[in-house]
Amino acid sequence: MIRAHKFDVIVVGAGGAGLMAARYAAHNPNVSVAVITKLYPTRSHTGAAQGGVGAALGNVSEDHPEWHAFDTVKGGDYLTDQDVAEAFSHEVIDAVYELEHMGLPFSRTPEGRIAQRKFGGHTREHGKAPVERACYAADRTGHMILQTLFQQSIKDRVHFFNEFHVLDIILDDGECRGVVAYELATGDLHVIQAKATVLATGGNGRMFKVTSNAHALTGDLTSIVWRRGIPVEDPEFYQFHPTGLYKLGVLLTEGARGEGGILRNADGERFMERYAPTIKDLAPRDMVSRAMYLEVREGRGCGPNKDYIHLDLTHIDAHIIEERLPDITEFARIYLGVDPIKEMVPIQPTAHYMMGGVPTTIDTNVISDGANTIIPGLYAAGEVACASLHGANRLGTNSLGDLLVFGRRAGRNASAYAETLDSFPDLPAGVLDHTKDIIDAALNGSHEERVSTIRAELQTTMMDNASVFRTAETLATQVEEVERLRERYKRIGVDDKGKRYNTELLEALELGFLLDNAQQLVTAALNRTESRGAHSREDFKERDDANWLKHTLVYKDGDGVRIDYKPVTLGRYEPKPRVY
Amino acid sequence: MYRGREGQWAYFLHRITGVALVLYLMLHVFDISLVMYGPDGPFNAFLMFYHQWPFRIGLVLVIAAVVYHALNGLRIILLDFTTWGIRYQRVMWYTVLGVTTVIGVPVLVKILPEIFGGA
Amino acid sequence: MQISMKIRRYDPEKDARPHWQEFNLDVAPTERVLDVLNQIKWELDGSLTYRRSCAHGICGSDAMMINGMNRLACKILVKDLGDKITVEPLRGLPVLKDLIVDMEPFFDSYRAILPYFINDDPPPPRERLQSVEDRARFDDTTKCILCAACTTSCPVFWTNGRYIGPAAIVNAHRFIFDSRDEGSAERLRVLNDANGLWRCRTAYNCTEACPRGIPITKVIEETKRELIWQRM
Amino acid sequence: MAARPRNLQEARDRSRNNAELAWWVFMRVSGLFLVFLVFAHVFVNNIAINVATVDYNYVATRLAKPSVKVFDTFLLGLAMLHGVNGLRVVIGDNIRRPGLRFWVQVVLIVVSVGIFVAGVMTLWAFSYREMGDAIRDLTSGH
Ligand SMILES: Cc1cc2nc3c(=O)[nH]c(=O)nc-3n(C[C@H](O)[C@H](O)[C@H](O)COP(=O)(O)OP(=O)(O)OC[C@H]3O[C@@H](n4cnc5c(N)ncnc54)[C@H](O)[C@@H]3O)c2cc1C
Ligand code: HEM
Ligand code: SF4
Ligand code: F3S
Ligand code: FES
Repeated sequence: MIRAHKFDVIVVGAGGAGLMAARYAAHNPNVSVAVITKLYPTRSHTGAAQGGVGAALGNVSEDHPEWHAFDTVKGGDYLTDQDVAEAFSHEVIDAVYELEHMGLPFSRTPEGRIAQRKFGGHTREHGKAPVERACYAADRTGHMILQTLFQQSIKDRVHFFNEFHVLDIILDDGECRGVVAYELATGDLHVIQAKATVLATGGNGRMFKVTSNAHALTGDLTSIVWRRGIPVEDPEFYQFHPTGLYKLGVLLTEGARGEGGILRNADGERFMERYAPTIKDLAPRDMVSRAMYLEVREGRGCGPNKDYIHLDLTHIDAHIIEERLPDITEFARIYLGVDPIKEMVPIQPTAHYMMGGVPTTIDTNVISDGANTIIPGLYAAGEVACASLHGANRLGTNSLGDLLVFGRRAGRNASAYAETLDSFPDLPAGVLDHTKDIIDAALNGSHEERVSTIRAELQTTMMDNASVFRTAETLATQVEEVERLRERYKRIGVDDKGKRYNTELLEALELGFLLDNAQQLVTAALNRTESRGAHSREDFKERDDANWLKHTLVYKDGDGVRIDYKPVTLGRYEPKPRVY
Repeated sequence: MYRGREGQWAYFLHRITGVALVLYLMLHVFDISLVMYGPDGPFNAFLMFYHQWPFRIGLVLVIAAVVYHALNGLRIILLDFTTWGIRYQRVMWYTVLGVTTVIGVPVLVKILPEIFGGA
Repeated sequence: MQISMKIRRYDPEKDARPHWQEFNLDVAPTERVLDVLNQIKWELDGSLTYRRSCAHGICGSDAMMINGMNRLACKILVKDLGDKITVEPLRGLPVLKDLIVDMEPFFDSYRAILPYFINDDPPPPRERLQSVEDRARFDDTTKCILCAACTTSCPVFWTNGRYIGPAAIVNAHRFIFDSRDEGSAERLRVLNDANGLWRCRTAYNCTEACPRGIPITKVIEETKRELIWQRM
Repeated sequence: MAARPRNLQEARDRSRNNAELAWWVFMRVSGLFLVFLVFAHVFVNNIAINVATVDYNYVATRLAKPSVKVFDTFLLGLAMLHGVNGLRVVIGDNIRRPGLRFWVQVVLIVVSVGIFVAGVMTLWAFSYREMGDAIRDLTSGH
């Protein structure tokens, strides 16, 4: 069955970015707003974020938005668009206060103000020493943000389409007219027409084997808009978080190091002293992950296979651990049977965050080329978007800030734009064709290949060839591997042919999206012959500002890809070598 | 069956005994009220009927139910009106069972011979 | 390790009524039940249906009854269960397919207690102040992930689906005891309903089921006392 | 399923009175009293004596004492209120069909009132025979 709906503004995704956008759009009483999400809103992965949201409130020690902007630019290895970083570092302060006014239960300082702690790469006076900038609520900051925003959406009576999976976006005349969604409960297709559409669908970490990301984070929209001709920006910059639980990838927040945790190799040595003498264990994630890889590679890994590193919290007061890091303590206890108060926790880098994504302007308008050509009616915010705040490497706590600041902008701008249109433009013919095709291909495919097998091979090979360290050789291998897997994907099928909650069908479609994401990532990574931020080429170890101080734009071109570039917006911070 | 723990069983038992007690109470008041027909009314006939041993065993169960229900009722009151009750709810339930037995045994010792020895 | 997993299956498109299906598999003892379900879905029977997302106990998707108790499939390991595992959908909510239940009644109760911050005074330019102690007062109840394990473990809820349920009370407590919030009178009024707070019979299953370790029964009792003091 | 309130106004309209709260408190207070009343009653009538010896005379003699009258009236009243309210809740929990639930509760209340009245009459030495006579007198017009 096919059903149609009309809303002035629709928001795809109900994580932090989506809920914030919906809230701001709904502030305008003249527009109708709906949120479409493939998970119940409170299941979104924003709820997994632990450490905090970075804002220069200065509650614990002196701090300024300018310092924050500098740290963001430097952390992003100067690929960050500096206008974005400056606007962000000022606006995020207000956004954090706004959350508090919505009732978010931040932890408190003895004076009753929002508590703040240290986090990787956040410093005072342009790199002198770590500064307490991460506003936190125990180690559940993301959970609190998600809950608080969901609570507000109940108060605002936002209309939700829960467990609706967006499978296509409707573009006509270079403008966005809405989306096509599949209703899990019934198998019905819905054409949801909108004057303005906000994308806020989060990341794509599930293309890697060891990841902190949820099963649902399959990069659906970075693939869907790409299939419709919109490029993806900087996909080669993918962040590996240093402290994932060994083998599982479940994240232990950087806050653990912010509270004094130390990384140790098999010899018990605090090896980060060698790699980042000033801020040691609190260096940015890309550097720490690389350092850990090198330690393992040089035979100083822990355990029987010498393949992991230890996170040492044992010297910290037990009640500080229980009070400020209760959740991660529990993760270690449950999943590894290790008690962080008494023992060191086995960890390894885990695939964590996509710096790139759907390219947008500073005002969250999605753009279709390097000349910043806006696609009217289409906005993006959160992890799926790339306004290039994070550049080549995101600083911890900047993503939650990103959701708030750009979620607000997206909601506000989308509703303002929707208000300017008097009526809903007509839909183009055949809006459902692509969706029906991909569903049909999965349902009635030859079933010679299993979705799970292809996915597992993708995840393993991506981990081996395109993770923390890369070379032309591994990347070329992986380009071919992804090519092969895409071929095999054409012969998949599913057991479940039913209409009700056919999660097998959707997993199959998600794998299709994931394969697109992998293709974007590996081709862009092979193309970029330098090392910058999270993109670390062993055959091109140096940053090359002369040739590569520019954003990658990856377009779909038939079955292959086409690469183009976009300049980086520079500002008051001159690119400098990045030492900590 | 849901694998609940002490609290669940305490609740089930409290409810079952409670219901059993009201039903018994109603029956009891009804048959006592038959005294209003006077000495040669139906009262004695009813009583003789109830003096058969299965009913008397039943009566013993009713007494047990009263004791359990009363003691567990006190446990519930402690949970509800003290701040520490919650911490000891399990211990208190075992105490309730224990005291019910402690009261029950002498009662049985007294009553059982009456049932099977006497009438 | 060799295990047998018995799953209660139901697909209303095909089955007249629910039935049990048994799978024998080889798994590592440190695997999560969710991993085992995934293994079945991915390798043996793609039509097995359940919700999941985060896989580490923070999103609340995969609460289900495992070996007779409500838990998150991603937060319980095979080695803690033994080699015989039974998996059923949550009780007291309509089953839509296999392990998926209709969560709407649950969220209705949640919405009923006005689960959002209420304070109509204009906010200060910076944060509202709150002491560390005042913040600690409701810390427990901020942890809820709305997984429904508690409500569907409550024997009162099984028989009386109108009971508002422990999860809603937990979330009411979250605001009632927040020193900054001013909506508690309204919330207590909702809880004072015939199917509200007073239906709780301190059965304790909720506390034992909560994957976030929230001392739910304690929280409910605190709320009862608060309601009595406010009303009398 | 009874609709739950979904917004402030609906919530305000709900639970206008404290009936449920009052019953809840009553259950606990009456429970406390009942502990003494019931235990004493059970001890005196079931444990201290052999139940098999109970007959019309035993009951009639006992009920003739004013102290027993007062004591048992309290016991009867509290136990009935406590028990019947308990049963009302149990019915509310276990009968799902609203119509049926309502009628079962009505029957419960009618029956309990009847039994309570019968109990009070017994305690305060009414006699069915005398009552019958009185009614006959009335209808025959003296
Ligand atoms: C374990 C972990 C810890 C983290 N800790 C921190 C931290 O301490 N500080 C920090 O700043 N950042 C942190 N991050 C990063 C940050 O949490 C995420 O980047 C951010 O939450 C992403 O939010 P989002 O709103 O963009 O998307 P998400 O919260 O991931 O939400 C995505 C939404 O999109 C919906 N969706 C997806 N695809 C579709 C589709 N096809 N159709 C319909 N709906 C769809 C989903 O249902 C969901 O509602 C952490 C990340 C992880 C994984
Ligand atoms: C002897 C002392 C008694 C005490 C201390 C006591 C205490 C209690 C308490 C506290 C409750 C409320 C339970 C709850 O809300 O969880 C209760 C319920 C109940 N009681 Fe009693 N009670 C006693 C005697 C009786 C008697 C004599 C009867 C029978 C007439 C009775 C019948 C019931 C019933 C039917 C319930 C409802 C059970 C439920 O809702 O689960 N009780 N009692
Ligand atoms: S209180 Fe606990 S069990 Fe209940 S919904 Fe919240 S997290 Fe789940
Ligand atoms: S299980 Fe139910 S009865 Fe109360 S203590 Fe928990 S809500
Ligand atoms: S999958 Fe998120 S709680 Fe289990």
